[in-house]
Amino acid sequence: MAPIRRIFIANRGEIAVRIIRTARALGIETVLGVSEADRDSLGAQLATRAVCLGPAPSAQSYLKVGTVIEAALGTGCDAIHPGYGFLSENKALAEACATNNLTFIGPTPANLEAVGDKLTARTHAGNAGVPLVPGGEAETAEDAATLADEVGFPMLIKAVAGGGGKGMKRVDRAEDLAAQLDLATSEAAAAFGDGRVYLERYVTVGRHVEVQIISDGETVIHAGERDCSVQRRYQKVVEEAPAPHLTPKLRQGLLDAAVKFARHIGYRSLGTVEFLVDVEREEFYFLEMNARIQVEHPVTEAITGLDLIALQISIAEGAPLPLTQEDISLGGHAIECRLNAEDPARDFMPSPGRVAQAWFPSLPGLRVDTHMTPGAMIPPFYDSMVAKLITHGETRAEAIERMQAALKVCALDGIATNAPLHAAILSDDAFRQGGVDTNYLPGLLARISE
Amino acid sequence: MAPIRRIFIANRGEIAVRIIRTARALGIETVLGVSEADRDSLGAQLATRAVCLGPAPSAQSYLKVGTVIEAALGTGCDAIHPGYGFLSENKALAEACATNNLTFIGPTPANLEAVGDKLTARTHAGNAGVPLVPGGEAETAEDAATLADEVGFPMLIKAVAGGGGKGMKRVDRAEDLAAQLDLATSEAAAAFGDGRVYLERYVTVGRHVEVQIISDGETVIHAGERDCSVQRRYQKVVEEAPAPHLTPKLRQGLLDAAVKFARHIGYRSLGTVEFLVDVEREEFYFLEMNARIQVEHPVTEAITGLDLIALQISIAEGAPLPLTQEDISLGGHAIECRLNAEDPARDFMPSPGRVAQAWFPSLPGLRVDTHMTPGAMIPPFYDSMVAKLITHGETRAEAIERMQAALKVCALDGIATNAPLHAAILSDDAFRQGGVDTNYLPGLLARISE
Amino acid sequence: MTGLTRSDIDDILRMIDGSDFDELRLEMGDLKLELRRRGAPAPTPTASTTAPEPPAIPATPAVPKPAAVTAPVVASGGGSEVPAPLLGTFYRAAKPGADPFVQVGDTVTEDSVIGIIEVMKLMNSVTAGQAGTVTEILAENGQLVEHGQALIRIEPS
Amino acid sequence: MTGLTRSDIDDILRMIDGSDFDELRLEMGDLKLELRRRGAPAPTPTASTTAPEPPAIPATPAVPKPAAVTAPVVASGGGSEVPAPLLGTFYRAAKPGADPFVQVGDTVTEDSVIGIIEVMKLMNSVTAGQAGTVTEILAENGQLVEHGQALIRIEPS
Repeated sequence: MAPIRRIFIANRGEIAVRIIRTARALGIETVLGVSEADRDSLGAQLATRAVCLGPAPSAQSYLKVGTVIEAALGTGCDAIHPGYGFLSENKALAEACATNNLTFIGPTPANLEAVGDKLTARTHAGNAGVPLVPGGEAETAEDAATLADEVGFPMLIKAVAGGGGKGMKRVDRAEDLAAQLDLATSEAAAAFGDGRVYLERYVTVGRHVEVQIISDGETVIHAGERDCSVQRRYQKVVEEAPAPHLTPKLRQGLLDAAVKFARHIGYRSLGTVEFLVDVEREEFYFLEMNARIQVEHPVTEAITGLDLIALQISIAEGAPLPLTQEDISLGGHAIECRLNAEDPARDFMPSPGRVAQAWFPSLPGLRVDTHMTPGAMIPPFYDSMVAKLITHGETRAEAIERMQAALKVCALDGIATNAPLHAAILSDDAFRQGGVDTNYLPGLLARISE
Repeated sequence: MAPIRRIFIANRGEIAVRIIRTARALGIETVLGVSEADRDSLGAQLATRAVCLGPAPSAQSYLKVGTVIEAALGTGCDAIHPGYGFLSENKALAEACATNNLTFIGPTPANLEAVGDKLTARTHAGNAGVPLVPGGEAETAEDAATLADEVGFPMLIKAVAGGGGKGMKRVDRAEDLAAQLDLATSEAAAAFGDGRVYLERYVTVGRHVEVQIISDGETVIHAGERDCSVQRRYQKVVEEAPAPHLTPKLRQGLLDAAVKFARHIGYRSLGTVEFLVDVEREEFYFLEMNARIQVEHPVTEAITGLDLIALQISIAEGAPLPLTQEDISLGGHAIECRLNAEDPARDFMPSPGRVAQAWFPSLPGLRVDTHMTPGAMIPPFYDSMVAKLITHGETRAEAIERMQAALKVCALDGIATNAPLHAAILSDDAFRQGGVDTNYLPGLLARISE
Repeated sequence: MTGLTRSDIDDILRMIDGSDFDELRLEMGDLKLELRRRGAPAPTPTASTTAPEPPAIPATPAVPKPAAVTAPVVASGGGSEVPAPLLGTFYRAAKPGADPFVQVGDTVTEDSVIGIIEVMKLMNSVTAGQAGTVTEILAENGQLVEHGQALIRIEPS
Repeated sequence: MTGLTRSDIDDILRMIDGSDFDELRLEMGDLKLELRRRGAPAPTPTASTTAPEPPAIPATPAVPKPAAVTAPVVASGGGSEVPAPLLGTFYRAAKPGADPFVQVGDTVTEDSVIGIIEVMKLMNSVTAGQAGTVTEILAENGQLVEHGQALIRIEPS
């Protein structure tokens, strides 16, 4: 494939800015498709050109495959970068790129099919010999009840087409199963246009650990793991790399399983294999694979020194991987805090509005990925994440200390943010000790609110 | 002395913002004294409070000792940080601080006296056994002629009270001496209110290398050297640390001489001893000592990991140095490019005005110190430096590569800047080889303009 | 009058957008500009001097409608602009070689088709939305138009 | 034409943004500019229901004079403000216990001393700069005043 010269970015917010950053470094032009609400966003200012896709609601702009393709073709782009969320794992977009001679900066349509449907992904994982949480599909309440008999409560209902916690329901008792199944089904249908759900055993004490995969379709390597156990309502809040306190055996098991899975499905591009880790039993289970750049990719970049977006572009261009597993060396420890425009004092209500001040000075070991500028408008239509603070240190303690300094020094005023929550997490003993599980943050929030 | 709780910042621009950064990290409040032209500056927005000192011209605002003291007292500050330039080496300010019970974050009045007058500083250097360029004071053309007979041409005329290249004149022939002396005298009088000048042998092939001194008045240590040879009209353009290609003996000689000089005058605070280095002969000469934080301090911070402003504040509080010479370890290489609002295409004419875009994303190893924001106004009254890009790498080559990426990716639009000059320097073979002398940049400019 | 250009107005809009104001009224010679933020209460017609009385002053050509405040392209030199209802390729005629739907000077009604926007082989006809006379064709045939981009200008009848 | 340029409007917006003003109306020859801050009450004061003032051509009570435009604090409730000519400590009287130079209701001439600003033991007297009646004392006795800060308000005679 020819080198990419102009990328259409089918996304918004900080990830659009992140992609522009690497494109500028590579000398590649960018066209950003924006909704009406994002006309004045930083990404629109920084891109070589911005075109308006449609009105503010995503369904009328960011999610319209045909409009995105048309806009990319009409502006002379030769590739589309879908970012994360929106159309990033949409097979129709990847296919439309292929038929329109556009390079899709992501995996193949077949890859997307293999992991987009979570039940299919489970089957692949099973075939690849990767451990799975006991469970399966349930079309009816009867199916679900039968499954529950095999697997036992508590159970977790998940959307087959899902992600981001939407359509996820925990069920503790048999008598709640039917109602929760209905709820999950309709949530899934609303969120993904696909109401299918499946059930898994709910592992009560688990950590969320994921492995960064880089593959050109021939060579599959990993760039270490990330721990994303600090979650609120299935949304990641703090991520870090490497995962603290894993035994070498457990870590190697995770890395090997991820590579094995990616190889099994012939994966090509960046991707992330997510696992639920039962640290006490030294066991882990395949959750899903995300076939895109991940929000938390900067912590991996910090400890590896890689530019993952540059690699993703290079793979899409058809270039063989410029590095082997041996070239990946991990150094130090990195932490990411997602700054959201939401008010912890009001049950994390989103707080869109105009930013008065946005100042993120260069502090030692700090990286900030953001689309915030003084006077920027945070529209109420999209995700509330407005900045990612990433600190890197020689040790985990240093990374934490640097993040605490960043939270003290940086300014994001005019809107409420979850910065106080991050400060509370970073000064909490359990977090500082490292290795908390996914129950940690709800517990901390309960303790704080007491 | 008691801990400082509220600092009055008697400066502007990027250094005001830099001081605020560390003050925020330390939990110290700041009051920024601004001129009318700087009311809306980033520093004014970020400081705990800003007060207007007077009209835009520095002489009516930033340079008024009485007004600064009054403003500091009236806003309840317990200390004054003078930054660099303006009143930073003004003995009257340091003394007025003492009589008004304000902590001057800088050296003692006696220190300022010892180095403020360059002839006095020369005498101290001589007494301390630090090598000097042959030369001396010249009140009349006759004095100068006698001196010239001893020292030989070319000679350099310098202002006794000077700095920043003002009042500096090179004289190549005896017949030009009297006229240049007059010129230098009147320039010095205009710039410093003190027309006294002195003459030195002009060392034609020399490098400008300076040593960072940190002293609590008891313990005097250094934090390595910086090379600032890339100059245009005696103004530093690119700085780096460490200085490339010095023999261990020459480097140690410089470091020892700087510490010896600082000890000799009982220096207390941060300071920088500047030397002219004759690399071929492995010789060096004392130039002067700057008794303040230096513009280029970030390259030293990059390779040492220190926060020099925090140390400066801690010393001013009367705390003993928290580290010894053995605690200072140098790692990697750092380069600083001074981005000026000036137009290289128009003989570096200043280009004040409104900034359309200011975007300095977090790139690996990049630090940016700036007061620029989208929409910021660059007033025509002050220094044209608007941002400092600092890159750090494991090697000098990596630092250069990272700076080249930064120049490609960052955006500072709406005004002309010298960014193209920096790009030219960074890709020039002689600079990349390292160790250029002060003639280098004029030569490069001549080659470019051909 | 030579005063404000369209890009000036764009700039003013952006400025107002970034400020805390809900409303701007500007009269310069024969130009009157009124801006009101969407959702801002309509101004109580109090001040005798500047209250715009639609019946009294029939032709306020340079005054954008409230909706135009958030539209990407606002009126500039008289007349109203017909914005693209969606992003796609704009065609002035039903097929290559055919006569354009409208020409400068044509009279249109609200329902007159003024062009076609193609998105992924789907053809969407665009209507004038108001009656009047076509004074200018702004978008190029066969080129990409953004959502909201001005296609033609109409002098309302 | 002599009206405002775009950058004038830009400057005005910025200025007003940083002020305590909720509303601005400006008339210059054939130019009229009105600004109202978000959330500010609708413009009732000048010509509305209860205003006993003659609703003739507004005598521009709320319009700051050009000089006040560059001052950090501009007129907010009518009258002109006397700005501090320099930063220092403001004193209303010649010495502690003495009568203040001016009180509300006093009539002043251009040269009337209205206070003293002390900078490093140097006393600088401040004059009214215009004739009129003192309507308000704005700066506190013995407190720091910034360069340009409003000291008193005068209703010009």
